[in-house]
Amino acid sequence: MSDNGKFEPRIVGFVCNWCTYAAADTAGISRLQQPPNVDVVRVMCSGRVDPVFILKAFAEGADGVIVSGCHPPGDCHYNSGNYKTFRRMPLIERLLEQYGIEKGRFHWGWISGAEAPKWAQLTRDFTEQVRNLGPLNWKRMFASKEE
Amino acid sequence: MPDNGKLKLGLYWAASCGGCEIAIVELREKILIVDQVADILFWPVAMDFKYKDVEAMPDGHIDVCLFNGAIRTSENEHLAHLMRRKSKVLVAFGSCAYEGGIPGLANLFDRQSIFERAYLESPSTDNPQGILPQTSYQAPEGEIHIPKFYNTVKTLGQVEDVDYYLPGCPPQPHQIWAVIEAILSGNLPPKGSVVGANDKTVCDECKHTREEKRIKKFYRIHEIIPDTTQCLFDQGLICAGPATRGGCGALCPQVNMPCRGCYGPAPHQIDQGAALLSAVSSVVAADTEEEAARIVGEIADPIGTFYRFSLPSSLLHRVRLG
Amino acid sequence: MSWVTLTIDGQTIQVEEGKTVLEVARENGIHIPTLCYHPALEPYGACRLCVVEIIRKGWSSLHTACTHPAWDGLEVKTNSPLVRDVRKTIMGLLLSRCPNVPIIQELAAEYGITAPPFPVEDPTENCILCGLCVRVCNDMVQAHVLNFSGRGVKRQVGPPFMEKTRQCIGCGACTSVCPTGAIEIVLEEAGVYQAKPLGPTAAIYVPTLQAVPRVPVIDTDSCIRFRQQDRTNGAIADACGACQMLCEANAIDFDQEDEFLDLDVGAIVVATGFEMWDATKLSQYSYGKSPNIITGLEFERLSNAGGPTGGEILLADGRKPERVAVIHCVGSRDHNAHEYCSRICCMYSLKQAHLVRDKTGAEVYEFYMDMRAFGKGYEEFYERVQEEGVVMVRGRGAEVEVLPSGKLRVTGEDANLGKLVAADVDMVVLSTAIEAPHDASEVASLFGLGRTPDGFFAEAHPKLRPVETNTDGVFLAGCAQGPKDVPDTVAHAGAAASMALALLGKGEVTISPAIAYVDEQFCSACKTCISLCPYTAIGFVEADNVARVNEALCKGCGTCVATCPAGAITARHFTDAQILAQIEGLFRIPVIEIPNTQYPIPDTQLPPTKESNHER
Amino acid sequence: MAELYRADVLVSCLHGRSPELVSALKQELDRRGLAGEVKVVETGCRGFCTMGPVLTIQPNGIFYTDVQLADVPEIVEETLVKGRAVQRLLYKEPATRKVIPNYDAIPFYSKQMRIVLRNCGMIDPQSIDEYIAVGGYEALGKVLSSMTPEQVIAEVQKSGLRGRGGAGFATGRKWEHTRKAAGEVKYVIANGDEGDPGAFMDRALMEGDPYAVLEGLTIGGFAVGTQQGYIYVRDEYPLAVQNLRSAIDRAHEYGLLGSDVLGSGFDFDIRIVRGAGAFVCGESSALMQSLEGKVGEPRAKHVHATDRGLWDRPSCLNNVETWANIPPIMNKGGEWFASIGTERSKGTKAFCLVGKVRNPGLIEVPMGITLREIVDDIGGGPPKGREIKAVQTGGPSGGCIPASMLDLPVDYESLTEAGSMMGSGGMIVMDDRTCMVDIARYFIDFLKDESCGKCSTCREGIKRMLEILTNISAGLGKPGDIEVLESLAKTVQLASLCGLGKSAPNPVLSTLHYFREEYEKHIAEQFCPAGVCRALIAYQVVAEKCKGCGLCIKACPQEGISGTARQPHAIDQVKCIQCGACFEVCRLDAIQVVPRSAVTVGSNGGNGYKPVREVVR
Repeated sequence: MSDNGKFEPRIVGFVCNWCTYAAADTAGISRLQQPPNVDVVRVMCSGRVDPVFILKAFAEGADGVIVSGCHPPGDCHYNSGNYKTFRRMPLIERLLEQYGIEKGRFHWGWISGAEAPKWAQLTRDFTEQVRNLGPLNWKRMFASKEE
Repeated sequence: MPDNGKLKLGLYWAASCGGCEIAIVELREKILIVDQVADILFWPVAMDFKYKDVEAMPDGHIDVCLFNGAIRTSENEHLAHLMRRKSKVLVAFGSCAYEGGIPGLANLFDRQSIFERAYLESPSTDNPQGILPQTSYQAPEGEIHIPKFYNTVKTLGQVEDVDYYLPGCPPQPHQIWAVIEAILSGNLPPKGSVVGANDKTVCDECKHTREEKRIKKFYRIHEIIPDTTQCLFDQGLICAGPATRGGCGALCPQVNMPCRGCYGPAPHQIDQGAALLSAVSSVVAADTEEEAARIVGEIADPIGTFYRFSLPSSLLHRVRLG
Repeated sequence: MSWVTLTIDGQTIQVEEGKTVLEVARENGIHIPTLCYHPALEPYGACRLCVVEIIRKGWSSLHTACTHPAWDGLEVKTNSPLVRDVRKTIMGLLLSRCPNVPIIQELAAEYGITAPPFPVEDPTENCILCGLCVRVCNDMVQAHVLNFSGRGVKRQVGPPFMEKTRQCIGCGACTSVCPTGAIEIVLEEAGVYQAKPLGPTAAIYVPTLQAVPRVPVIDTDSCIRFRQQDRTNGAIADACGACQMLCEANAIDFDQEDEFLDLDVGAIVVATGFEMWDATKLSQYSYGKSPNIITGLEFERLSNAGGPTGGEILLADGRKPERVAVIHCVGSRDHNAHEYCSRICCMYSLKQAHLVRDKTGAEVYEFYMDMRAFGKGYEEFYERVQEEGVVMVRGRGAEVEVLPSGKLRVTGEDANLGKLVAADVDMVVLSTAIEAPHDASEVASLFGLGRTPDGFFAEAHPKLRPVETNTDGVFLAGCAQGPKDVPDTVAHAGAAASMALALLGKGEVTISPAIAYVDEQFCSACKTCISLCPYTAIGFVEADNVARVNEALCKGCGTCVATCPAGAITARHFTDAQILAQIEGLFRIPVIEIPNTQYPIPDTQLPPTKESNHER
Repeated sequence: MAELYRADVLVSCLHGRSPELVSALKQELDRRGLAGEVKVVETGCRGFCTMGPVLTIQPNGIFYTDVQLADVPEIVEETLVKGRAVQRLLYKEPATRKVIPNYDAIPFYSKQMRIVLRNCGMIDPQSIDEYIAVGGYEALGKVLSSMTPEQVIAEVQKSGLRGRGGAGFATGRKWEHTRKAAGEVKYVIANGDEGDPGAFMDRALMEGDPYAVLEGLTIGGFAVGTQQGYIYVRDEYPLAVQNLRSAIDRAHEYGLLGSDVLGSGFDFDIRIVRGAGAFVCGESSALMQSLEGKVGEPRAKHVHATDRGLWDRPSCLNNVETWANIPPIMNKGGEWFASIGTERSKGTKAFCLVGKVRNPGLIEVPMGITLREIVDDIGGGPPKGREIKAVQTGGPSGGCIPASMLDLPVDYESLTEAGSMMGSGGMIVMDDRTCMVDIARYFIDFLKDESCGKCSTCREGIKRMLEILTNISAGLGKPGDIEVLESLAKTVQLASLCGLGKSAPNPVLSTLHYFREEYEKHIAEQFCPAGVCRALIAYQVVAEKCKGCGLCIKACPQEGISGTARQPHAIDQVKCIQCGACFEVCRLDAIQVVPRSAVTVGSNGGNGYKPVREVVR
């Protein structure tokens, strides 16, 4: 929460080294306008993104999570790492929903190394979207709601 | 009680089904050996003890306390603190004390909705005045206090310092005996260890033949009659075995019932449900996003499926409140 | 195969069974005139010109050599007085029908007829109804556009109801087989090379005069056989095939396919180059609306000594141009096309201006935005071209308009003068952009390459590692990485080659330490990981009842790590603990909120906050 | 047949009046309460064309000709009630006016021998029961129950039957080739694409006795070993198509077509394919192309259709008349058939006798009969006062046989030797008022349109021959034309692709052969002796013979004849259009045909006519 009372969401982005991280890097090099709300955790492949990471991020207090890798079918640096991503993510999406975490707080998708503007756009749009959803603050929820 | 050199044993039953108590009886004739080597100072389910008797004991009087059940109410929590104080060794006994267990699935709801369901909505309830439990009540005889019902089920470890964890729903008798033997011999592992279980998962003990996994469709147990020699997971049944600590002897898979995960997370797991979810979804035989979403979309109730015993001890503990 | 013996004009010939008399005669150098015969088509026997006298079992009769099988014991006379007589009458009939067709005139003259012996009805009639076009269209092309209609004297050739049909694929096969030139192809779709001398090439051609090996190739986009296969989804698979039938060396093989060679290599240089941007995408340049609006590359072909005009710069109608405009930055530096500068256009445009001046003396107008003559000697060349009298117009050429006269009007703003200018010219050369090949994304995924927003492949670092990529052992050379002119490309390629050689020269490679390993104490042999590894680097070791990672194969993607339900696999340098710590770190750094910045920064002055999270 | 009748009235002929006649008869019988006793049957053609419609009343065999609607009550009253013949309706011998009450005594029929046309005009063509009642399907039964295919073929060979479509190829041999040809699938095909102008034998057969064709084709299918037959009929014969269709349906119902014919295990079916009526589709290869759904044009036939025909499978194609000959042959044996006719031409042949005879019609005669017998005895000779000049046989591509050769026996070889051909059976009798140049021109004109146009000699050659012939008959002939015509005709004959082209010059060549002087007269003397080519003739009154009766004055459509009663009349050559009306009406032969050049001064002082060349151009 910043001084002016405006809610600033905390977002964790799990991005693959070859596509989305490269895009994020390029976006930075290119000085594309991005909100600072997204903290990037680099993994080698979106297939490395263990559901635990996502849960952990929310548990730690993230208001939103992004998982992004290379475009299937063929963009993946590791041929088919992103296949595992698209097999896991729909299920996690449902799990999170069941946990009461709105769909809008979790984004997964594909951004190739050539799509720096798309990354910048995503961070802007997603931050705005999470901002509109308000704080999640899982830990505080525990503290405040339990006697 | 006289100090006769016997092991002073305490047993307590918090939020649980009582199966853990039965598991102790399941020791059968060995229970006599227990009697020979131990004095049971506190076992409300079997003998008449009052809390004040325990309170009257000096701190650390009890050598070992086997505490089963999750922390559902203020009474549970109170006893957890009490037993900790009076016991040298506090053991979270069984899945509920260890990881929340089946009562932990109540974390899918909150107190309000549980009360409404239990006291108002359930078809067998006749409660025209809509009376819900109160923590205190002014009766003609005086004020009556009943324990507070918490919003969230917790594990024993989440409210008190625990020395050992003995998983299982219920813990297998041979594992209980092994722990008792270890206690008697004084050959105890480092504090905080999981005892009475293996380092490997259920698969290690499972006799079914496993292949590389490529799953086209998930089934629920009533939907197919599985091959009795092949891995149930390979056949599309969601078996928690790969993500569950072994030690039970793979009892359920042996009778073609997929493992339900009662022994809790494997040693290096961070979150049992997430680990199982990741394994299950990764081996879906889908090469397009649409197909993958369709196949995993058929899995009902993800939390209930993947966190059947471990919701309170999971990373997120419970569903979101308010 | 059995053999037959027959006599043709006294010559005893032994041939394989199954040929026609005409084929046998031609193979043996005996001339029999034909009009309706084509070796690639079924004989038809319509023109009757190939009649020969055939004596069989003592009976003599006239037959068409093209249809008559070469049977054993035939005696054939191809030039007997009777045959000549009949042919003379036939030629008389045909000449009276088509008096102005050279081949008919010649053949008639051969038989002593110089003028039509019968009244001529229509001196413009060129069709002798030989049916070659009908057969080629139906049997070979299988387009079934042309056929006969009408009977007897009313017989005519044409599409159904003599109307234009979309079934016509415009292959031109009918024109090419027509012996009398009675069919004319009119191209209706706008195209650049509609008229002579820049006519279309055949579907089989030698790519360039300098091609190595210098053999013809089949353009499968134009080849009737392939086009029909495509058009009908393979239902018509045996259209045409004329080249195969006629090739004496039997060198045509339609079944030849792209071959995939598996090579074990230690390094790969990706030099997939560029494609020319399609100038029709910006309609204001009217590309395609006049044959005299051409791209720079087309100009190169035109001015090539091995090109269609032998290097002469000509307009579509064969005239020399008098005024030529060159428009720079077509598709480059344009928000509606590519935003980047294609880098090569300024210099090739200047060169082309120079060539036009040199070869034709035509006036040249260069519409440019900035003149990027940055290389060694480039500026000097720019000066020279200016001195040659090329008119430089500073300002983007805005529009090319095809005037009713066929002239082209180029308009644009002259930024130096600050007003609109227009030039009516004969030819416009569009200096089109170069762009990444259309299949760059497939190539990128094949080699695990990234791409920069311009679509070209991404180098590992824009300044310090311009030829390496993020994939070890894969290097970039030339325009695959971005627009380059020839010297830059040569330098870049040399660098790529050196990098590749340096890698190979070491004889060994170091692999990334960021790979996975299995903690066998915790592996319970569930085999969940086995099917997931894209490199089959995880194998199951039956003897030890555990999964094990082959470190030489593992690339460290971590898929198995994320999947292992027992948590028994660890990704070195990307362990769960490390990543979780990163996540924790994000949220446990105390945050000082500074006005006007929204970014949390750590404050070491503050004591660490105590978090009450449960940890196992 | 389920019901029995006392008498049958057979209404034959497809005269336009026939349907009305039938309903009038039925009405009248109804009115008289005779409907249950007398049956009215519509039959096929009886062949006696000039006398139609004809009625035959059975069992008496009374034969009425040229029956009018008004005659119906009388016929019913007199013949069917009282049993007497109506004298005025009976046939009278033209020369003697003698009444001949029964049809088999009429010379038109007595000289004939009806094998193929045995049932035409005798039975209801739509009724399979009637066909069976007259012995139909006995042959098929015999074949399927007691003969092998080889025996059938041997029987046909023994009969000496040759193709009735014109070429005269031995039918048995064709069948044998087809049977022996390699291939599982074969076809038998009936050619019903009768295209010769003035010929209607096949039509009469298909309309009048469709079952005979079906039975023959079925036997042929059995013999050559196929299960599929086709009948190719031109669409201009709707009644034939209709009758064949219903016949096929009935045959199916009776188990005479379809699977397991007559319980023999032999499967056979017949499909009707309608042709668009191109003359060239009568040519076998063109017919098969057309059957396949392609443009009907011939192809080179170095490989016979019996090896590679329809859809490149062995195919046995015969004319419908040939097929209809098969059942009698099977019934009575090949030897019986071979006993009819000449050494090399066996059996009978149907002809369409037309032209300048008194009794034109459909006839069937034994092979070897002379032309004279046909023309004089059956045809009743030329009309009064005329002489036979020639007989044209073989349709448009046949040839003309001069009167001097009327004793020629009618068989394949003799006709071919005489420069004509058997063809499918057209026979046109010409008298002295027929110009042979004009006849040649007429047929060539027909062929110009009917040539398929595929091969250059036929298409261009016929066109040029026609040009020359037209010129000659228009008086534009020049010396050398005949030679050009001859050389063209030779080339077309020798070098054309198919039978149509090869025989197309026959009309020219045969007339040139027998009547060359007529051509020469046309060119050299600018005169058409037959008075047909109007551009070359003029009519003149022979003053000595003219009695001034005035008939010609009334007849002249141009009002171009003048004269007073009992004085010789005169023709105004300026008005005369050479229509010949005056010539026809004059009873005194006082009007004669003369060359144009012979008429001299007209009323306007000139020579009375425009120069011929000017008129034509």
